[in-house]
Amino acid sequence: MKTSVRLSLVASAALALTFAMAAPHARADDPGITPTSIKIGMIGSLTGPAAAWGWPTINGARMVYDAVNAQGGINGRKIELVVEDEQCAPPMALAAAKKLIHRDKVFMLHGGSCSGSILATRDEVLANEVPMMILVATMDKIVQEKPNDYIYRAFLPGSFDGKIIADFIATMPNVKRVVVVGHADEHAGARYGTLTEGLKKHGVELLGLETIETELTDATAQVLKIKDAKPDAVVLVGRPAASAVFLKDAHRLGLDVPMIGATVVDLQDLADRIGGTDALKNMYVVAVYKGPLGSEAMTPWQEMLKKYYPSDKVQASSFLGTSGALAVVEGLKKAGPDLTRAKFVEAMNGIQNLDGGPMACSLSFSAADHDGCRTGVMWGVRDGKIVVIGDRWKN
Amino acid sequence: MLDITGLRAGYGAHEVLKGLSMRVGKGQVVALLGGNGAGKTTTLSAIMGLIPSQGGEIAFESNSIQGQPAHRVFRHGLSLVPQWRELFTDMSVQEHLELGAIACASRGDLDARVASALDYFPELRAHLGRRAGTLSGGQQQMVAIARALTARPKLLMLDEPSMGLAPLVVRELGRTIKRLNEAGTSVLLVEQNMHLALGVASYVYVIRAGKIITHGPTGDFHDEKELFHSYIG
Amino acid sequence: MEIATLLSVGLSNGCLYGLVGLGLVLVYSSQGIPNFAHGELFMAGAFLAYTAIVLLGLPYFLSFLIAVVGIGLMGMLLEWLAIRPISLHRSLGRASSEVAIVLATVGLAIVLKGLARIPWGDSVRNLPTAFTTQTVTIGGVAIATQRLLIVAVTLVLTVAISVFFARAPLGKKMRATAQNPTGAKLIGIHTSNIYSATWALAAACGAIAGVLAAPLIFLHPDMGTRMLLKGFAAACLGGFGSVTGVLLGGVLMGVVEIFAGRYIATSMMDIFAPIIIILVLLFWPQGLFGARRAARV
Amino acid sequence: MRTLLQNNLVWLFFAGTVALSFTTDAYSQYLMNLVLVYVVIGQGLNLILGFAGMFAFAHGAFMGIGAYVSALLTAKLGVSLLVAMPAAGVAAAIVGALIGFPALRVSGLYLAMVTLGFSEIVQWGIKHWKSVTGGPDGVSVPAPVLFGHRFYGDYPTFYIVVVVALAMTLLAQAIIRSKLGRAFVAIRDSEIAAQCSGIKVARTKVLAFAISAFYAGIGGSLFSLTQSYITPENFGFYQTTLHFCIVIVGGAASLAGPIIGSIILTWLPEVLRNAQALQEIGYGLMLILFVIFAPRGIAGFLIDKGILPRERFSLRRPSLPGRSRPAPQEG
Repeated sequence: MKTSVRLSLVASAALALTFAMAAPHARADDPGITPTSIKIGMIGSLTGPAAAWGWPTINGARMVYDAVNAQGGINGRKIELVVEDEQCAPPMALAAAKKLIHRDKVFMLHGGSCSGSILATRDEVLANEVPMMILVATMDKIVQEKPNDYIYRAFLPGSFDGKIIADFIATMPNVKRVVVVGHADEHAGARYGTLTEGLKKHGVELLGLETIETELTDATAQVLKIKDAKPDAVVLVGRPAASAVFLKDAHRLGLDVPMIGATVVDLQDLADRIGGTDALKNMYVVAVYKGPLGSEAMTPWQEMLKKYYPSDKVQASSFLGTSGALAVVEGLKKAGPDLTRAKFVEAMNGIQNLDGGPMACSLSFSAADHDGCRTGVMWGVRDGKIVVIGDRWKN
Repeated sequence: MLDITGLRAGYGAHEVLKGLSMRVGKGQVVALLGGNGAGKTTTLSAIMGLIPSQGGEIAFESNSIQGQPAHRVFRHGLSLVPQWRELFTDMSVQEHLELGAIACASRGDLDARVASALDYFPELRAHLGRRAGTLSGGQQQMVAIARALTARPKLLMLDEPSMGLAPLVVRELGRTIKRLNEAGTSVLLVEQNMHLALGVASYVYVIRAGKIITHGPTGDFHDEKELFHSYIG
Repeated sequence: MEIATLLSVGLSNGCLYGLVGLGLVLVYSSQGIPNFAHGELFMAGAFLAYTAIVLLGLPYFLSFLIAVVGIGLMGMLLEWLAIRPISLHRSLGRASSEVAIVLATVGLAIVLKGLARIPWGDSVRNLPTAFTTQTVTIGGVAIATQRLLIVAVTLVLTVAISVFFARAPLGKKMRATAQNPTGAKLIGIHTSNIYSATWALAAACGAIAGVLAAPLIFLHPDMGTRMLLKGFAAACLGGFGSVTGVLLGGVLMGVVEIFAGRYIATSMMDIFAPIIIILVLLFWPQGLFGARRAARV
Repeated sequence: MRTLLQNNLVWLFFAGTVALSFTTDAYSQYLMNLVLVYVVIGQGLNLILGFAGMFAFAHGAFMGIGAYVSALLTAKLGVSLLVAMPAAGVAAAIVGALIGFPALRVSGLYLAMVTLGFSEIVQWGIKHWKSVTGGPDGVSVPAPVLFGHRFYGDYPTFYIVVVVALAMTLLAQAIIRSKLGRAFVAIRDSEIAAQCSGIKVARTKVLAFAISAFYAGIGGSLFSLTQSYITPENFGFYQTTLHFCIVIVGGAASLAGPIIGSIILTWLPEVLRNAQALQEIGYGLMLILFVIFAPRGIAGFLIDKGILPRERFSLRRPSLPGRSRPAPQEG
């Protein structure tokens, strides 16, 4: 008898455990909306291998919502955020999205630092007709694959990056042969397609693709191999640390052709890592911001971050999510006081030439095109200083 | 000097010693005889602290050493030369001798300790540089005993030292044990080789199924055959 | 010229692999387990040095020392907290075996990585090099001073550790314990303390590699994962036995890797370590450098 | 009553999941699907680790092979899931058998490292064989169409997953109780003794690897259905660690162990969502605590307490695979 009591206890505990995962589901007409609040779910890599892109980018977006709330919110509604971790792992990201959509019943989502994991949530988001603003994931097909009526992006997607680089190279005198150096990950993969296409279109010969590890300790083999190929320029599609290692070794081994970096890296950050701009003399980088950190254009945003998140380090990745939040705020404002998801989507599709905040681009969305940011700026190093070279290579 | 009363020990749930009592007096050579599986090695392992004992009492020079780990038991002056010798195969004979005294407080007289150990086994002098793994069985046994001797134990416990050795070597071993004893070391000898045991021991215990079934001065055990049958059962 | 450049880099990378591998070999030969948390000790060493140099502003070599000693103590603590309880169970005949310890080291690796993310997960960090001069030119080959330091430290350390094992009482006790724990107990060696000391020494080796490598790469909680595989490969080549064997294994690994990357395909460099591990363990389980496997019964 | 319950716990578990599926929201249902996926993989790892006593550190890779074979067959060639899923299992099993051959040459921890190296190579292969696998971009998995019905969403997927998971669990039970299962245990306890009693050790070992990999392959195929999108990053060392946690925490060498482990390890990270730093550390800590304090896992504890039935195959002594030590010698 005693054991059977114990047994039923255990059985009910097991059931309760599983029930804890379950919850009664009731459908609200306007999920996530009350007269005084709008609930937005944020997903980011707060822990795990991409944690460096987690809190910095989230807080860069969050500060915009904080500022809006400080001014009384949008149409009387304050923005309420629920932040979930995805650990850069697709199953976790999918769980986070499902939790936010079905359990927390958010009005919309804003998130995604890892392309791979946010891609896993795509079907779920579209099937539930939840508007979503991408945080920093650059892979094209997250937004550009059809059908997509709900997912938006407000910063430069990877493919534009590749195209801008190709166009830039086409305008460089005497550059006919280039080598591409980069990782074998989805981050770099997003760029290779348009890059090779663009180079082909401009009649620039692509000599080869050299792989670097994300945890590169040394690039001697790659640099020597590239020197052997005698390219006129090198395209570098690497994460900051690996790029720094590559550039340092290229400098040491006398590979002094022009190098063009993707948006993944930031010149100031590279200079900090390498310790000086010597190795960057011939380096150009596609930049997304209006100016380098500390420049006049960036000051208000840096101030804003310091105000709301004083313990955050101001770094190149800090403001990547800011333009997305600005677009969301604009969409919510335009959607009017009787907010619904459909109205919000309609409002988003109507946004034209909205200032991208820290971003160099202005944001324009349409029903057919949800990638709102298409302009990148070329930065380079002149006399040890980072200067803006121009933006005429935009789309 | 060594007093064991009601010792119970074994491996996990399997109890091998079921209340074993025996003693070794100062300056004595005591033999513990018994068949396979009687609990001879278990007794030595329990004394030495290699396995935990589950009951009873082990005292050495009136101090309880029960429950102490091997390295603590060692410091009381007990050394065990195990059945499988447990040499360091890749280390030289010289290193073995030095290692024997490595845990002793006074290592200033290391050379003297090594030299006096070698006095018992002059044959080893020729092999000081050789790795223990390359020595013959008899030489390995010598290294094992010599290693124990450099610690200058008060009580030396030998677990079947004759195992696998040629008769001539066994006879030599018997003489060495006697010399050791004359130099003041007490010896607890565990053996299946009755001839050797009765030749050197002054007192004999017979163990069967984890208990002492009979004991007495060696003189009481004239008939080896009878003694043999007593523990084979 | 090009060959010389490749060699110089391959050699210094190999020294790092060798150092990491050495830590693995020390623990393996004493307890018969591969320490999956070793990469995280490498990482922790780099971060401790970072804390000392960048956050506390201490001089480089003092910070180096702090990192090595600190991580050594940490290795000891880990052994005491996570490994010893399992070995105690084992000696009681109660639990499992080495696999339990292996899984514990896997657990430790995850925990250490997770802990490192709390303060340092938000961005990548930089450790300054030991010398302000970045490169020197020797015979027309530009070599990073940090790489020279790596080779020098590794050589000194290898000699020091070899001497330590041959001469020092603690080194002899460690060897004795590794070869025969029962025999060691019988001559009064407190084997548990020896395991702690072994972990401390192994962790210190990992920390040294971490501090040396950090200026060349970057500081990140995941930085140890790749290094662990390369250290394993070095240890396999060296036969999991001798100090010089693992160093030679590391150097071979570093040199072959860089030449393969240069002359075959750079994408190969990522996969070299696991291939070496598989080939060596399957076909030359004694390793290439004839090191005797530490005898453990 | 008690024995009736006890003897049908497996059935009860699956019946319970079906009953609960009527009350869940999509989020809970997704987690429940994941639990069932990990039950399949856990049973497979348990067969080789808990029963056959071999240390295979490659189930993330086997799972990846299964997921990719199934996803590519359905997405690119339009093959029915009814064919693609067994194909995924078989593909993983073939590779598993190939990895099993080294197991005849090296054992214990060397085997762990060989299998670990192998799983690195598989991940690298998936990443770099772009023309087939899509490289780091991954593959999106179409919703399967079975018997004219499109199984899209968490609830329809659940019906596929629960049926397969139940079938695989029953198969595991059958294997464990068969001659083969006894051969596994015999090899684990003593290879020499097993050989003496006429067991073909080499063949049994390779078979153990193949069967275990088959489970992981099927699990991978199911996993791809729950995710609808897969990338190489899914199937790395971290994944393998998760499988080990499932078996160790749940309890090795017991049929109930992987089920308990899967529930806990899917549920716990979700509970810890708000304690972000703990999420990652949680796995590691749990692994350490269990191997130290409860090496037989939760199932072992429940069996000792008489709550779970002591199965014919369950162990008297706690045991994990490893180097067998010679029994202490008696004098």
